[in-house]
Amino acid sequence: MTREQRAQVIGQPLRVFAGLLALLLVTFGYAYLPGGPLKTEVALAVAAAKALLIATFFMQLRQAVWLVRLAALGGLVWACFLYIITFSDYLTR
Amino acid sequence: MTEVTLQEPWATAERQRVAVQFGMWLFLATETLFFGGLFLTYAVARFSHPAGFVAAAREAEAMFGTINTVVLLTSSLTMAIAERAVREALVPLARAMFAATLMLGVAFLVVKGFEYRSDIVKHLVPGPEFTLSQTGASQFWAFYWTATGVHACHMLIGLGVVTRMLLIPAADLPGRSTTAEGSALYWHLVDLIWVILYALIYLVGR
Amino acid sequence: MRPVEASTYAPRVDSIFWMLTAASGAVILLVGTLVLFFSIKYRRGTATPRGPVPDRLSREVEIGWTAATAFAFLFFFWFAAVAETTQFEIPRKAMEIHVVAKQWMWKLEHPNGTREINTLHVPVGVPVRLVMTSQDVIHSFFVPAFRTKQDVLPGRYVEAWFEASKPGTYHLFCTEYCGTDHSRMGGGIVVQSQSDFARWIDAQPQGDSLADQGAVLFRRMGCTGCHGGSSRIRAPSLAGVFGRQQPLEGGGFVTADESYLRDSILLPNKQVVAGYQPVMPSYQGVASEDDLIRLIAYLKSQKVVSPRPEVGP
Amino acid sequence: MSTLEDTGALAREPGRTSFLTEGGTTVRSWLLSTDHKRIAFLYAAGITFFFFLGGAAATLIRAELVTPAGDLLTADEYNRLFTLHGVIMVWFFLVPSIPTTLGNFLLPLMIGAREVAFPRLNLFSWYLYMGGGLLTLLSLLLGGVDTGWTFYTPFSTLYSNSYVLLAAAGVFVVGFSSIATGINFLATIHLLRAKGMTWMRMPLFAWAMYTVSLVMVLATPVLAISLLLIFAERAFGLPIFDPRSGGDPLLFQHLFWFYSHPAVYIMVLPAFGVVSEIIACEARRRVFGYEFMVYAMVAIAVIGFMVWGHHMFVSGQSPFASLVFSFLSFVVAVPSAIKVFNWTGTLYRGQIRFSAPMLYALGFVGLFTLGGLTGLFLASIPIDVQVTDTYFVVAHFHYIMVGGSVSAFFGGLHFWWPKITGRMYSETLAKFAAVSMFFGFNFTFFPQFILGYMGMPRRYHEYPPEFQAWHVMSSTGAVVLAFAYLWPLFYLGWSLVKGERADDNPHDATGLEWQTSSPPPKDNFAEPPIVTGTPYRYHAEGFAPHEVRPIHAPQDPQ
Repeated sequence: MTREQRAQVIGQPLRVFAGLLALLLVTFGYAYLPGGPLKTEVALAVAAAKALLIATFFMQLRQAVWLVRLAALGGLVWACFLYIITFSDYLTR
Repeated sequence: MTEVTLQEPWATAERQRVAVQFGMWLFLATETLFFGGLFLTYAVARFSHPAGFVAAAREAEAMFGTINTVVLLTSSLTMAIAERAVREALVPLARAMFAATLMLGVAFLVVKGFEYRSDIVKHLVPGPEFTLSQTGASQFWAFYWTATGVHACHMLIGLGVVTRMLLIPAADLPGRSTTAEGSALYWHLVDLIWVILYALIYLVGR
Repeated sequence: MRPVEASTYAPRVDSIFWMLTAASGAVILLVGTLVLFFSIKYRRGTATPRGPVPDRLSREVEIGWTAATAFAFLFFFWFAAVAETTQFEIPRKAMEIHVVAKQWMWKLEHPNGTREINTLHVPVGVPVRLVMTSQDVIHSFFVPAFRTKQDVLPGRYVEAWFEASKPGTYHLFCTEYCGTDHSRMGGGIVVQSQSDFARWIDAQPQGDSLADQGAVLFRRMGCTGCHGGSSRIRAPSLAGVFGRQQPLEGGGFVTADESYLRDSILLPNKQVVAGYQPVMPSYQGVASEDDLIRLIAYLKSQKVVSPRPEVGP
Repeated sequence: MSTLEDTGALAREPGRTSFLTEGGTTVRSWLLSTDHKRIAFLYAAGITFFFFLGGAAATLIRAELVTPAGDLLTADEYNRLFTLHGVIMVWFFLVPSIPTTLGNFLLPLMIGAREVAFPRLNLFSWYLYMGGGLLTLLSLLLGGVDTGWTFYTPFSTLYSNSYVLLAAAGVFVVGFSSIATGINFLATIHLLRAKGMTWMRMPLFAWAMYTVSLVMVLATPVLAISLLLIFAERAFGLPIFDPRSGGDPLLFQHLFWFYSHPAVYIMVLPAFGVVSEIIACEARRRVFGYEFMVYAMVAIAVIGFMVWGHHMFVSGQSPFASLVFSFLSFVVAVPSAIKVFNWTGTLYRGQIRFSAPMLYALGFVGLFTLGGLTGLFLASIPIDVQVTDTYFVVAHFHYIMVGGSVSAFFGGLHFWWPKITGRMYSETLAKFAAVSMFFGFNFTFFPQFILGYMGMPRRYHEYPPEFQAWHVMSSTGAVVLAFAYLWPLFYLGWSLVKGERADDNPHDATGLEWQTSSPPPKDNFAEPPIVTGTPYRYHAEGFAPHEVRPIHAPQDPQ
């Protein structure tokens, strides 16, 4: 195993993993902070950040071709159609 | 770069890799919409009965949830290393990492089993002897059992996928890097879904 | 062939229907004659000259009919949907009929306590407000002659209204599939002149009104224990509560309409009034739909005795 | 720059072997073949079986409705019958019909590819289809399901005592077959197009397969989750939609219709592709406004996901949401209207030949226009309040699905029959079938528009006597329609055995699929074709296709 192989195969994933653990600590800590405002929004934001980290590095979207990124984005965009228009019913009932 | 075994219609390894990534990500888009529909029931139930919903969420055991999140994040690490090792033809490291991912997956299910047992003992299953009476409580726990149950099924499929990677003979492993990439994408999705579930179930109303 | 127009709303719906029919007929005629004309003129073997269609012409024609169609459909949307919202605006002073749908029959109750099964007697020219709920699955209250249809959902009040304009008996159908006898769950709406209706309603057995039956239930179910005059437990006063803006615990306001009163009885701690604890027990399974109608009728009547002003928290 | 004639010659091999013989002729070789052409045949067998099963249910329904009283069947039998008709026809015939048979067979040929992107996934999708079919058949044999194909809660979860879970499991499984086909086609079109075939040189049938795959992949998962939530509530008692514990039955309707409206575009988009190909070839004209046809299909696929609430105008949805859905439903009607005008425009200055496929295609244009326009009625809220859940809606969606998709499927089947089977069918018998289908269809379903506006509710086993006249007319029409569907079985079956050999390009069409032999060899093309221009190089002057002016040099794809 050469030096740059070690960096590429183990080094990079380890750095991402450290980032993920840090985010986990942040979100866990903030949830148990008594009286913190916007509890749910922060929890969701940090979860989205962790999801983004996993998707771009572990799932290699960073160096994927545009076609693959579009497929990844497609699911989210269509899910937004479902949420936004369904809540146009619930919010105005 | 070792010579990747080519499936039927593909002329070059590069095209095949893009095809497998594209096909896999389309499948992950369907999973996003699948769990998106499931989380819609969470959003609507929480919107309709905020007080009872959040109170019921406090009953969930955050310890089990956090342990499981750490377990799954580690399994994502080992899966990522395994997939990169296959592409670099480091077969012993790859197989060790696949085995580690398998162990972590089983560990996740074991921890989940303990959590389910304690939930059942505390009568948190919506039904005749459901303890919480606030409106929205049974909605939260209906979501809890459905979502974690469906996620556990996806975890079982993931264990099957990793076992399949382990069953490939060591000599052929370097040629199957696109299969390894597909399996890794699926595993990372299962972890990604859990990251969101963790925030929705365990961090609410603390 | 056309269904009879028996409500004030029916002619307006029919005018939109005939306008859309005319427009569709025109489009079908246009497409039909064009296809027929081209088929005859340009069928294989005829000598008519045929050059290539210049690109510039086809692009202008294309953009032309795209814009025309888009504009026409937007006009239809305005004319058919936006301009016609009377169905959603329920008149203030309307005769209130409580409808309870259950698997395979309709129970209809007049304010003065008269109960009817599968038929409803209404006077001509009086707007009628239907407050409907279901005891089991989703049904749908459909009177073709009035052009009104409204799904009836379990666990919630839905409202619809009509004003009959022609005496007669009209079909009532259930139009949301609800099981074995879905097609037998119909009935009739009997529209009478004002005098006939008055004579009919008086001839009905004189039970006491919904509000009076509600007062009896209010005591029997123990509501007076907290909401009554001599209660020590802190509970919001219910005198004249109907229609009032209630401040909610954790901010926000809600108008105390039938739906809020119903939710407060069945799911009490869903929207708790500001300054009070969620201690009220749920009456889910205790109060049936009929009881709820009577309790709410009682709360809406002005006969609720207000408790003496409470001592501080 | 090779003109069309050369590539045709290259593809034809001596000795006329084809995919029917090359991959082995044992049943095992067919059942385990990953050749997209053989999988198309396997699907065709499944599709035909389920079409006639659903059709039998339809004839029984029409027979029952001849008399106002429910005397042929009991109420329960009738309820299970119309549910069977709905579930089988929607998920086991209409959704898969064109994409899995004509699409599987022709898509690789049309874009010059040797095979679909994931051949094994293609075979696996057929087994998923048959597995789902068996589960649904099992639920039928054990006693049937009586919730309607819409599975509305709380009836399907709390009050129905029929085999809801088995039927839901069957549909859940067949949903994955639909997703697998969609993923396969998207990868094939993106990555396996021939040299020189840029996106704007793809035939419209290939564009139809692209847009239908987009909708299949992005809509079906939401159907899967709504069925799974029914499973969770009915089997495990988890009160997701149960109104007694604060759940909302409308939430199920939102999830169900988020799939089921795009599903009707899954059924009609392939028909657009087939009709564009037939009309262009039989009228010997380039398709009028090719780009607008492509943009229209993409617009339908995308906006189709935002209009589902027009199924819920009377369901208790908020008035504001009803207005939003009504507006979006009028917007999504515009691309369909554009397509109808473009088909009519393609006939202008053509050399129109009225072969059987052309009769089916022109029938489609007529019936789809009427179906689409009645869609406008249903998009406007006051009219929808009167006609939803009545026979007006039944007539509307049958005009588009049966009058539209099924006649386009038959048209495509006839148009590409020589290419698929290498045999010619009898043209006069086929024309007779097409004409009798058109009249039988109108005779069956037009009276239902009138019934609908008069207030005849759907799914009724008994009805007031004043509706009987129209029902009798509709039922007699159904007899003619049944005949028109059974008739092709005979002469197409006959052509398989006794039909004369078809040459490679009987219609003188210009698609890539016509440049290889019929039936095509196992690897489609002896040597991958190079595309040099737009797919529709027809011109009215002569019969044979020839270039009007030199097309620019071939570029590298993408």
